[in-house]
Amino acid sequence: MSRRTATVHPPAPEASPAAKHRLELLRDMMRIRLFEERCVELYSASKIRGFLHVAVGEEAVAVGVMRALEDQDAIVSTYREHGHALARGVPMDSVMAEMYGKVTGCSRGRGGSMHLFDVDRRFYGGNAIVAGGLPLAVGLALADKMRNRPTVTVCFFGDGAFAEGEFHECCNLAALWQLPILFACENNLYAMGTALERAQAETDLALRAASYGMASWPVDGMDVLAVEQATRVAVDRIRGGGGPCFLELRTYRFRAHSMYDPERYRDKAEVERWRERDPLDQLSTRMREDHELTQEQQNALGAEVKAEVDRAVEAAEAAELEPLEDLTRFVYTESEM
Amino acid sequence: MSRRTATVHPPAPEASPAAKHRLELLRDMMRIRLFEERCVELYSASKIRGFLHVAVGEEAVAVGVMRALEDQDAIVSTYREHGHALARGVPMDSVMAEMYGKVTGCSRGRGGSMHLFDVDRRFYGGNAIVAGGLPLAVGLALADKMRNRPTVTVCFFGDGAFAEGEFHECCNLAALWQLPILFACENNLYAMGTALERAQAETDLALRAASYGMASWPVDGMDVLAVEQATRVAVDRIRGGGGPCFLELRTYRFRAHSMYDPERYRDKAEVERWRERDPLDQLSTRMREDHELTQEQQNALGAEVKAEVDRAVEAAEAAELEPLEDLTRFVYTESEM
Amino acid sequence: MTTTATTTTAQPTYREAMREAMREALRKDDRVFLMGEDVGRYGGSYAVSLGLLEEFGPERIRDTPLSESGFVGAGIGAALAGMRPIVEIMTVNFSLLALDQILNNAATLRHMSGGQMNVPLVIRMTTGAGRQLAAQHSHSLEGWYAHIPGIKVIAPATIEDARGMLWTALQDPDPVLLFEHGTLYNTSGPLAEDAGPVDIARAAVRRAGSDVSVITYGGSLAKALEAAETLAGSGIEVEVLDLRSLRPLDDEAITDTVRRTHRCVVVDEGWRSGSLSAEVSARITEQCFFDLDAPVERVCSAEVPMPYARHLEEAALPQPERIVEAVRRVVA
Amino acid sequence: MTTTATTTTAQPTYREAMREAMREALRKDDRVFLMGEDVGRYGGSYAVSLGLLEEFGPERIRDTPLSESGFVGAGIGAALAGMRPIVEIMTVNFSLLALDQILNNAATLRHMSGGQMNVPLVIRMTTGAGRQLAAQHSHSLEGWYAHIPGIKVIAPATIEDARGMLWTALQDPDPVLLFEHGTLYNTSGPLAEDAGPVDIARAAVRRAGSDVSVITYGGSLAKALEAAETLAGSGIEVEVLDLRSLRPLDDEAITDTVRRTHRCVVVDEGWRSGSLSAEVSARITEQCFFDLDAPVERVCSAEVPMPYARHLEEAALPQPERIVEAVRRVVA
Ligand SMILES: Cc1ncc(C[n+]2csc(CCOP(=O)(O)OP(=O)(O)O)c2C)c(N)n1
Ligand SMILES: Cc1ncc(C[n+]2csc(CCOP(=O)(O)OP(=O)(O)O)c2C)c(N)n1
Ligand SMILES: [Mg+2]
Ligand SMILES: [Mg+2]
Repeated sequence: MSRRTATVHPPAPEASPAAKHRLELLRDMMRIRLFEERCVELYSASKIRGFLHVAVGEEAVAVGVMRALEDQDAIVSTYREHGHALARGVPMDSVMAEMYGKVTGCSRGRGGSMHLFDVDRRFYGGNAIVAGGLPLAVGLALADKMRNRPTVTVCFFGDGAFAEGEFHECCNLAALWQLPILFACENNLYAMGTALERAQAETDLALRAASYGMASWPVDGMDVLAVEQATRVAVDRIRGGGGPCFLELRTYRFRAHSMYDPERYRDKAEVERWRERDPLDQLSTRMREDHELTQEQQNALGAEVKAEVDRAVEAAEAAELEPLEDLTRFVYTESEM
Repeated sequence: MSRRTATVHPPAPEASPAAKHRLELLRDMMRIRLFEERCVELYSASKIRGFLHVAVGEEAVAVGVMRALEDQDAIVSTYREHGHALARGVPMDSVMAEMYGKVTGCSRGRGGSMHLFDVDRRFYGGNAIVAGGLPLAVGLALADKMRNRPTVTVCFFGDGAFAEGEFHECCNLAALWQLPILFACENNLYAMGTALERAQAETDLALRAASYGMASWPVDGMDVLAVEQATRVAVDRIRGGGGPCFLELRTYRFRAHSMYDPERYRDKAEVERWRERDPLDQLSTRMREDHELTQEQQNALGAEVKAEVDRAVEAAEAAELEPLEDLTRFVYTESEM
Repeated sequence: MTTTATTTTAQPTYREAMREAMREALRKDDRVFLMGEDVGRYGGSYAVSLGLLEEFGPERIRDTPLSESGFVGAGIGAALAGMRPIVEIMTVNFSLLALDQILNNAATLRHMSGGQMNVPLVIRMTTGAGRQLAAQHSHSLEGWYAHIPGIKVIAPATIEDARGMLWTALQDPDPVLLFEHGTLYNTSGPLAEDAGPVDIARAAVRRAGSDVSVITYGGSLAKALEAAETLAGSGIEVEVLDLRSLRPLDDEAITDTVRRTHRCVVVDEGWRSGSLSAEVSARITEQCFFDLDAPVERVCSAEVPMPYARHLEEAALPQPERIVEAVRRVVA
Repeated sequence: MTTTATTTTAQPTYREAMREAMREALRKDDRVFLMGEDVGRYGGSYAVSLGLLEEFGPERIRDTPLSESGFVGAGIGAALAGMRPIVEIMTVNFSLLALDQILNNAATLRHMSGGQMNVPLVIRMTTGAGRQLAAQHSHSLEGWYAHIPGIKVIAPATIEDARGMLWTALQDPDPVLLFEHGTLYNTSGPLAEDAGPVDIARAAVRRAGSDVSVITYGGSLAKALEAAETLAGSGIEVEVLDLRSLRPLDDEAITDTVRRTHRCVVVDEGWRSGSLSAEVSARITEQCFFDLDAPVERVCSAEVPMPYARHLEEAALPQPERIVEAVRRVVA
C-alpha cells in the first residue's frame, strides 16, 4: 500500500535530502490548494453540490501531520477533510469523483465532500458531526492497544469541538486508558461564525487538554515543517507507550466556512493579515532563499499539479453514476441480507 | 415562604447565637440521618419501592450548603436528594408520602425517591440522569441573570458526572456567560462501583473545574461548618457578580449505592475509616466539648426528630393514592388540553 | 443560501416569514429570546435570524458554543424560570445530542413533579433531505419525535404557517418542537399584510377532492399537491390533508377525509418502518376500518441513510410520480 | 436484585442465561470484549456480568466512566478495527446520550463509505418498566430504535433466546441492539444442557391458536400468554407470535398468522403513538387487508412518562386483562 500516488517532481540533481523533502511538502500542499480552488469553481458551476468546506490556508496542518505517520496508522477526520485525504494518499481522481457523486468516487458517490473514506489507507472518513469522530478514534486506538499493534490513531477536529461534551468524554477515556491517540486540533479561531473567545471560557486550548493529564502543546499551523516536527515528537511518544498527546495546530481558514457563508463575522483586514502567512508562500519563499527552488521549477511544479487536477476533473466528468437499482445497497452487509 | 418547617429545638438559656446555630445544623443533619435510616427499613418492608439511594454520611454537604442559601435561590439535585430536600425545608411528611407513592407526596407520588420536587421552595428536583440536571441549572441561572434577579442557582452532582459530556458543556456555558451558579460536586470517591481513579484520568476535580476559568476549591465535606463557610464565600462571590464557582465537597457514602448493591468494590476497612469522621458525631462531640450540648439534650433532640419521622410515616401510611382516572394528568398543562 | 433583509412583503419567502414571526415575538414579549449556534453574528446557518441581532442585541439573540445538550437543557431551565426561550438547533441530526434533555427532562418534568411546573419552550430545527447533504444532515425525524408524550410537534408547510405557528407555540405552556423543512426556506407565496398567529392543533385540507385522500405534512405537501394536479388531469380528484401538528394528531380531520373518500395514501419523508405514516395508517384502521374501500398505502423514504449523489437521493425520497402511482393503485 | 454465581443449570434465570452467553462468546472468540459502566468490579448494575471480571480480566471486562457517547462510539471504532465489542448500556434511557453515535455513526458508516466497512458491534441494554423506577428509568424504546436503517434490533423474551441470541448477533457483520426487559432477569425456565446459538431473524409462534393472533415481543410475551390461557377458558384459541427481531420484522410470520386467524391484536409496551405496534398494524393492512375480519387492535402503554406509584404504573402498562378485553373485541 503506497501513501503517495504520483511520483515526486524531480528536484535539481544537486538537491539535498532535506531539500527533496521540502519539495515534496510544497508539492503536497499545492495539490490540496489547487484541488480545493478548483472545487470552489466547480461548485459555482453546480458540478459539486451539498455542503463544501475547503481548508485553503490550512494545508500545512494536513501535510505536516500526514508526513509524520506510518502506513499502519489510522486517521479520523471532519467534514473539512479534502486535504487530509489527499495528503494521506487517497488518489485525487477518486476524491474528485466523490465530489461529483460518481460511482468511481472514494465513497462511491454516497458520501460526497463531507464523507471521504479510504479504508485501505486506514482513512476512516470525514465525519460531519462536530466531535462525532472522536469516539471512533478512541475505539480504533483501544482495539490497536488491545491487539498490541504499534499503531497511532490521529483524530482531526476543530476548535469548535471543544465545546461539545463528546470531546471531553474522549479526552478522559484516552488519558485514563493511556491510548495511542493523537488529538490534532485545527484551531482556526472560528467555529462557523463564532469566534473562539465567544465560544470558550478558556481559550488556551492546549492548556485545557493538559487538564486531562496528557502531553499537550501549541504549534504554528502555518509552518508545515513545524507541524511535521511536532507530530513526529508526539507520534514517537505515543508509539513508545507514552499515552495520548494533544496538538493545538494554530491555523486560519482564508475562505468562507462553506459556500453559503457571507462572512459577516470577521473583517477582511484580519483575513489579509493571515494571508501574509500563507503556508505555501512561506515554504516556497524559504526554499527560493535557500536556493532549493527556482521560479521555473516552482512554475513547472504548479503546472504539473494543475495537470493532475485537470485529469481528475476529466475522469470525474467521464465517470459513471451508480445504477439506481443499487440504491439500498450498503445499508447492511450483503452476505447477511 | 419558610425554608424550615418545625421549630428549632430550644437551646439551653445561656446558649450563644453560634451555639444555637450549631444546634440547628446538628438537628438538620439528624433529621436527614433518621429519615434515611427509616427509609432503608421501609424498603426492606416493601413500603418503598423502585431505586432508593441514601446519603448516609453525606449529611454535612446538604445541610452546610442549604444553610448558606436564601429563599430566592434555586436548587437542582440528583437521585440522591432526600437530604437536599429536607435541608431545603421540604416538609418531611410530603417527602415520606412521596416515598410511599401517595398523592400527598411532594410530587403526588409520580416521582418517588429519585424525583422530589418543591417549586415553591425553588427545589427543581431530583434528576436521575447523571449530569442531566446541570443544563437545567445553567438555564435557571441564565434566566435569573437576564432578569437581573439577585439569585444563585446551586446544582448538586457527584464525582461520576465529571465523565459526562453534559457536565463539561455546562461548565463552559456557565463560565463563558458568567452565570450566577454554584457547582456543588459531592465527591464521595465512587460512582456506583467505580472508584474515582478508575473513572477519571485526573482525579483532582477542583483543579479540572478551574480549567474553565472559574473559582474552584476543595472542601472537607464531613465538616458541616466548613461546608457552610465555603458555601457562604462562594455564594457571596456569585451574588456579587463574580461568575460561577465550583466546590469539590469531599465526602463519603457509608451505605451501599442503592438497595441492590452488594458492595463488592470496596472493603469494609475503608468504610470504617470514614465512619470515624461521621459528620454528626464530629459536630455533636465538638458541641459537647464546648459545653454547648449535654448528652440529655442530644438524646432529647434525637427523640424529637424520631417522633417527627414517626409522624411522617404514620401520615404516609394513612394518605390516599391518586385516583386511577387521573393517570394521564400532568403530561400536558390542562388548560391547554 | 443568501437572503435579503426582511421587509413585510406580499410575497415573502418561508425564511422571511419565520424571521418575521420571531421578530414579532421578540417585540411583543420581553421574556422571549432566541438561543442557538450562530443565530447572531452569522445570521443563522440558514439565515433565518438574519438581522435580529442588530435589532435585539446579543442578550436576546444569543450565540451559543457547540453544546447541543447544554443549550437545549439551558432553554428548559430558562423556561422553568419564567422565560419564553426559542432554541434553534441547526439541523435535526444534531438534536440527537440533545435528546436526553428533550426526552428525559423537557417531556417529563411536568409529570415527574406532579404538575408543579411546565416548560414553555419552543425548539426550532431544520429537517429533511433534498439538498444533497448526505447521511448526517438529511434525516427527517419529526415523526419520530412525535412518539414522545409531554412534547408537541408541529411542521409548518406553508408561508402562512411559517408566519403564524411560532407565536401560538410560544403561548403554549408545554414544550413545542417546530420543524422547518430545509427545502422550504426559499419558497415564497402570498401573505396577507395582517397575517398573524394561527392555530397549531388542527390539520388543514389543502385541496378538496372526493376520490382519495393523501395525508402528508411539511416538505412533502408540495409534492402531494403536484401529484394531485397530475391525477386531476386523468379525472382522479385527490383531497390533500396537511397534518400540521404531528403530536397530537388531528384524528377528527383524518377520519373525516377518509370517510369522505374511502381511500387513503399517507406520504411521509421519514424512513418507512416506524415512520409517522405507520401511526396514521394504524389509526385509520382503528377508527374507520369499515369505511375503507382499499388498504391504506404509504409513500415514504427508502430505508437507507441519505446518499449524496443527486440521482440516488431523489430515488430515496417520496416524489410526485411515486405518489401518483400509489394513488392509482388505491383507486384501481 | 441479588444473584448466585452462574453454573450451567437445567433451570437458569434469564440473567444467568445471558451471562452464560457472554461467557461462551468471550471464551470462543478473543476479539470479543465487554465494555460498559460497572460491568466489572460491581458485577453489572443488574448483575448480568457477575463473575466475568474474575474469569477474563479487566481488559476484556472493561469498566468505563459515565460517558455513554464516548464508550458507545469507542465500541464502534473498536469494531472497525476488527474487534467484536459487546457494549452494555445500563438502561435504555441513558442510550439517548449515545444516540448520535448509534444513528449518525454505527448505522451510517457502512453506507457513507460506499460499503468499505461494516460495524460488527452488539449493544446490550435493559429496557422497560414494571419496577417502579419512574419516568427516567422505565422507557421502552426498542421499537423506536427499530426505525433506524443500518442497525438490527432484537429482543430476547425467553430463556432460550437469552442464551442463544447473543452469539448469533456477534456473528452479524452489522450493529445489533439487544434489549433485555428488566422484569425478565429473575424469570427462570428449563434450558437444554446443549442449548446454544439461535437464529435472530425469524419470529416464533409461542402458542398455536386459530381464532385470533396476538403479536408481541420482549417483556409483554408473558402477559400475552397469560391472556391466552384465560381466553382459552372461554373457548377462544389465541395464537401468540413473538416477534423476536424488531428490525427487520418477519413479514412472513406476521402475514402467516393473520391469514390463519383473520383477527389480530398487537401488544407493545411502547407509548401507543408511533410505537412498533403501529408499524405492525400498517404492514398487516398493506399485506393482508382482505384477510382481516376485524380491524387490528393495539394494546400499548398509556402516553405518559412512567409514574412511580405502583397502581399508576400498572395502569399505564399493557396487562393481561387489557389484552383479554382487546381480544374479545376483535373476535366479537
Ligand atoms: C454537532 C454539530 N453541531 C453543529 C454542526 C454545524 N456545524 C458544522 S461545522 C461547524 C463549525 C465547526 O467549527 P470547528 O470545529 O472550529 O471546525 P472548522 O469548521 O473551523 O474547521 C458547525 C457549527 C455540526 N456539523 N455538528
Ligand atoms: C447518564 C446515566 N448513566 C448511568 C446512570 C446509572 N447510575 C446511577 S447513579 C450512578 C453513579 C453516579 O455516581 P456519582 O455521580 O458519583 O454520584 P453518587 O451516586 O456517588 O452520589 C450511575 C452510574 C444514570 N443514572 N445516568
Ligand atoms: Mg474552527
Ligand atoms: Mg460519587
